[in-house]
Amino acid sequence: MALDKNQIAMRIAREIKDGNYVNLGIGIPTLVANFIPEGIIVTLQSENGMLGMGPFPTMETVDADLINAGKQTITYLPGASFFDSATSFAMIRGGHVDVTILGAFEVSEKGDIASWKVPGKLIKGMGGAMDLVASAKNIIVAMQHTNKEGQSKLLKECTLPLTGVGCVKRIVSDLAVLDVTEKGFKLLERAPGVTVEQIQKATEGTLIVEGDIPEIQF
Amino acid sequence: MALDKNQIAMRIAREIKDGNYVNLGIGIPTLVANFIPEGIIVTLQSENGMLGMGPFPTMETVDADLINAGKQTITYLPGASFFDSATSFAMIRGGHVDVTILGAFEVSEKGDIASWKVPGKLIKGMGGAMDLVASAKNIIVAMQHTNKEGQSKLLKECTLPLTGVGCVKRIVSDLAVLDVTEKGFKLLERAPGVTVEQIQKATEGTLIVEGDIPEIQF
Amino acid sequence: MNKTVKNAKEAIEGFKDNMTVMFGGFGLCGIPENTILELSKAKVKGLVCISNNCGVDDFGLGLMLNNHQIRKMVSSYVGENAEFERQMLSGELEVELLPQGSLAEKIRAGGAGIPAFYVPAGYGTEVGIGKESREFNGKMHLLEHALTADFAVVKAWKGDTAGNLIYKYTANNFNNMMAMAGKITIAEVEELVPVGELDPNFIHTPGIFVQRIFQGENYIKRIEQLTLSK
Amino acid sequence: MNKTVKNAKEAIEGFKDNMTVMFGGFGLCGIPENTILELSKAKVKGLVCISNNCGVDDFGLGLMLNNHQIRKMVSSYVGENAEFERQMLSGELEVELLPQGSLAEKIRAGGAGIPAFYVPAGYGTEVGIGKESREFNGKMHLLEHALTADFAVVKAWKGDTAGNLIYKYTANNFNNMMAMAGKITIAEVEELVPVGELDPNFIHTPGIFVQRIFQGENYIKRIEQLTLSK
Repeated sequence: MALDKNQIAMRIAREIKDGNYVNLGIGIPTLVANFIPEGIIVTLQSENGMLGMGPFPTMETVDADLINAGKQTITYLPGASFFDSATSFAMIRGGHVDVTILGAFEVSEKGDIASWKVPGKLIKGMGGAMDLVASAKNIIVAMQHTNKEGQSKLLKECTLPLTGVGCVKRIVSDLAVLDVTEKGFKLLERAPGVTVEQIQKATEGTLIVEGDIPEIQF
Repeated sequence: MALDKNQIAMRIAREIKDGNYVNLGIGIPTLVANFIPEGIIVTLQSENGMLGMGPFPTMETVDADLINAGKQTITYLPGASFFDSATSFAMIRGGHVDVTILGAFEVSEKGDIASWKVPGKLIKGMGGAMDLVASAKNIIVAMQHTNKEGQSKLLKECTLPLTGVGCVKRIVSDLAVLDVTEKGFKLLERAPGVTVEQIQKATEGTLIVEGDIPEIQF
Repeated sequence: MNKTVKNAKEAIEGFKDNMTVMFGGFGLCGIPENTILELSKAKVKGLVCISNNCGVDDFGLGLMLNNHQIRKMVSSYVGENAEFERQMLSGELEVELLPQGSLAEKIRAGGAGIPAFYVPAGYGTEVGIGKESREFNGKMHLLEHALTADFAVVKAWKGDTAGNLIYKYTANNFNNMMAMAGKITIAEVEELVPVGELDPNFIHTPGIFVQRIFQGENYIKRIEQLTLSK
Repeated sequence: MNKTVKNAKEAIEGFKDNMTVMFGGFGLCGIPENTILELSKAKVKGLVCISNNCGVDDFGLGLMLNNHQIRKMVSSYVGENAEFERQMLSGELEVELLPQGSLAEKIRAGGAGIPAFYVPAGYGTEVGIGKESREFNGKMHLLEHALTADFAVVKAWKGDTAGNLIYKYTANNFNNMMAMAGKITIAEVEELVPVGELDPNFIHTPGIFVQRIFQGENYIKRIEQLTLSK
């Protein structure tokens, strides 16, 4: 059984360590906040200028001056701070954000990522994604292993315009957990019930399988 | 009669316009603050991180956390702001400070200035002087026209290590007011009772004298 | 020194066709609503606008877009409005997309007198085409040049008559740097107070960066994505 | 997340010989008194210190200088102490002088992941020797590289247990940027409060930049130039 979005988020949440500063992209990455294990204190950074992002507000506490990078209304937690965009990206570019989690259209076996532009479709822009992938110490991609036509999105070379080169460290897809290594995608864990063969078939890039590959435990 | 320090400061004060942001160096430049004409509002910037510098404090209001770039205790005026050194020099480098007034050992007819280092003497460092002269829109030098041995300090070429090149716009010395032009030092005003000949004799660099040179009026 | 102007109409004096103008804000958060509205009624056109986003169809910079006043947008994320898409596809509107952090830093650099600097963002992507690249510490970087503007238009929460500004929450975003980078910076504020009322330790934008200030009115503060807890 | 350590002794754990260390402060204003005193009692030596100044004979970094713990100073203005002069002239102490604004920006760049940038300061002077130069907008500039440090030691007025800092008056100076540029940043504060007590709109140094924080004691805050109104 392939993982659903919440399960992908749940699995990614385990990558986060106590005390980490984390930037969560739009989509599945946003869900990761719901699965941070108890006892682990994580500070969420939003690149539009805040540290210490809290949950969504209630109708009573909503404030138009308090939004996240996805332009959603949010709240802040005790110990939060607000700052301008230059300072926000100083944190990101300077390597102060420990983990960046974002989505992708494609990832190559060299760690290249394509996530912002599909030729022929409306181009909205890269936002902060290029800054994030160029600088974060630990970049984890949350993505579907294949597209709707069943074609692999884990490739030898990306076919879409790149967001960044050689930057992705780990991928959590609906089928597997993989590391980007010098030799290619190294399979670490399988989604429950998904076979190595199925993952192999869904992976166009070089897949490295060494020893027994455990199932993801939930 | 050559001008004394207060008279040099008094003459320089006239260069400041209403609304100007001004950085005053140590020595004679500091005295300029005492002679700002009535009705002229000037905001003093101190490069260690403040705008809106006020007079020296009393024993009751002195605060070790509130000093100027000369490390003197000072006060702040209503409308003041405090910031870090990077922001302070962003103001200076970005051309937001309208007038910089500083002392000099030597100035060349091309506007080069030497003000921080005398070989053989103890080197203390340039502090913020190199940043100031490289970026201020209007740089006025307050200086003695000659050294103790009577040798000119307004030269064809500076002999001492430079603080900046081609940056000085105007000089107010004990003998004269001069502009640095493409052709050399252009004499604008004489100290009361000082002759053009005396100024010529005290100026090693090219001196341009056109028409009648008025005396400085006090 | 008093930098107060009466209103947005007085604030925009001197705007000319084809000028480069920066507008603060992220999405619709912290945008200078009054000045944008006033500019959308003015005749000025052919503007190059530097702003992280370009408003929505009937609010923010979308208003100026509808009036065909914008020739080029320099942004990191656009297209939340149908008219933007139409003008971009028809070639009426030129669009330069930049990584958000590089955009922010280019603006700060413009205000800080730094003509160019190196960043890793965009290396190896379309953004790097035509830009100088260079290796530092084993990693490739792009040379990015500073941005400045004829006018910068920013919005703050509170301000004083000397131009000191403070922002609320995430409504700071691009406003603080843009204030530094305008030849003339216009600040509109929700509350304008006399000098001495703001704590000098907690000024976000020192007054030296601001040339004109006024108290705005009728702030709508439209929310793009109202998202509530369940 | 709680970054509190008990005191300066705990804060300096991990200091090793020959490390590069930044110290905040301008003159004696805003210097991390507790940590400097503790380091001066520790055995660590051969340090490269980045600090705008180097204290006075018996206070601030002068204490570490007296104990021959500093191998090199990177500063904009030094020599307020006789021992500094002696060590410099005898060749025991290496000194690198930089324009104050370039020093500040190099430290910010280090914290902000900008490996190098251009500034006009120092072009055509000794400071430019051995540095790349380049013309922008008709004016010559020098390429300046970022500075980082193994440890940055800063002093703030108030701080919370998450590492958020606020400074008082001109005691901010180099502290804010240095906090960004340390691999490990130690902040000593006059008053340490629980998270939630500092207004999130008015944090000077966001906690992400600080790894260890403690409440200092017995602040002397020596004044270098007591100057009073007549």
